[in-house]
Amino acid sequence: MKAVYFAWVRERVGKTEEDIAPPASVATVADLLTWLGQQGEEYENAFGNSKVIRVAIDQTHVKHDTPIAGAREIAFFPPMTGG
Amino acid sequence: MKAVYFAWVRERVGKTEEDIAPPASVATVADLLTWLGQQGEEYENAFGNSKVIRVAIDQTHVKHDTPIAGAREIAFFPPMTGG
Amino acid sequence: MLKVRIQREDFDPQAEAQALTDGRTDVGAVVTFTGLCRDEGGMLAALELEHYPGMAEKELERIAEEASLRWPVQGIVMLHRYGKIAPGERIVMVAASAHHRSEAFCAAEFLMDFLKTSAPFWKRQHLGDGTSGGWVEAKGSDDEAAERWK
Amino acid sequence: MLKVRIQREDFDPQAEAQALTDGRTDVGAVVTFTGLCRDEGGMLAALELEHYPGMAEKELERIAEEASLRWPVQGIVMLHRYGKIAPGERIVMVAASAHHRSEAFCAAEFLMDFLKTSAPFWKRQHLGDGTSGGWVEAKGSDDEAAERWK
Repeated sequence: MKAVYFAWVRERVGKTEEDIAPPASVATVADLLTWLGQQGEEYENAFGNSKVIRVAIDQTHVKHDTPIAGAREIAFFPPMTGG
Repeated sequence: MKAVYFAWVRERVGKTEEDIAPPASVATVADLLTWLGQQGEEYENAFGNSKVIRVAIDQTHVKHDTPIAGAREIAFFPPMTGG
Repeated sequence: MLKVRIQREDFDPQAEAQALTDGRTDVGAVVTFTGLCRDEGGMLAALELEHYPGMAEKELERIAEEASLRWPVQGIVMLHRYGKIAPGERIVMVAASAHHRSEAFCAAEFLMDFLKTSAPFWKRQHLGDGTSGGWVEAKGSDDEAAERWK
Repeated sequence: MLKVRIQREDFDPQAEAQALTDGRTDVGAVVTFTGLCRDEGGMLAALELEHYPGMAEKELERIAEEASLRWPVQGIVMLHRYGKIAPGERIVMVAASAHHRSEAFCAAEFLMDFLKTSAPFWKRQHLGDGTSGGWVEAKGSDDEAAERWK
């Protein structure tokens, strides 16, 4: 699946997007945030405080307990500050 | 003192303004409304249901228990419907 | 900046709103309200707006000042037309500018609620068949809208 | 008429508001909100707006549709810019038209409250001394404003 990053999540990871392949044990958004946080220092820096990260699956906001099965694009970003 | 009339009060009285000279016993706005209602059929028609009439003394809204002493211009009109 | 004007002619809402921000870099929010004449399903030919000259201006100024005491607004505009107004034409506009949106929204709603209930204007209807539809009656919902600010 | 657009360029609030009433005689009320970049007492050189292309449009459309289900609005406009925006420049506008003013005011406030909390836009500050002031933090007051519509 494709992971996309915005705002300071993007800056900390150092990429705007990438293909990720989490193991089968990663079932929910929360699992994925934990797994991502273990992929290196920059990821730990971005996802260490995972509670504040907002997530969208295929461009729709989802909660952290949402299953990720079937997701094509998962986006990670801080709380929104538009307007 | 000068009396000025607006909207259907003006239409019923048949004048936009006039000088009035109520007797000394007419002390409040309510007294004045009662007295005006006795000045002929068109006045009775305009002021008969005096509760609905709004009053301004010298261009400031006043309640019906307000004294009229010292008033130069007293305006009578229905509830406002601007905007 | 508090600006109040009563006039027969139409006005330009954007020019009025623009004046609240021109040359400034400290305004964060501008809310405008424009009220227009509806044709009431084709029944209405025109509205005729009567006002109490002198007092109408004073009341709008009083309302604008009250709003500026209640919220930290940076500017207020209140314009109201009188005379005959055809369906689709503008009747009234208010605008409020402030640092933040909630202040601008509150002030603009407050301005309209009190304009409706305390500014001396009266509407009469002219119907499509050439007859007068009579004077518009004041609405209880307008009194309630004004009450909530007390 | 629901219109949603995300663009780098500035927009014309009056042209957008005008489009809600052009050729119509059944609109009674138009409320517009315009959000501008403040200089924060001279400290701020610019804001930079990042967004999630695709999702941002979808979210604005979702919010506009939700508003049109809640109130009998006749039209809605939501425009949001991205990229670098200098103090005094417009960032966002929403507009709502309806028969009556309370519906237009409610819809416009609702649009802004949900735009703030659910549309994927992020602001970063550029300071006058050439440094980055970092990412703007989300405000609890915005969450509370959105909560009141639940």
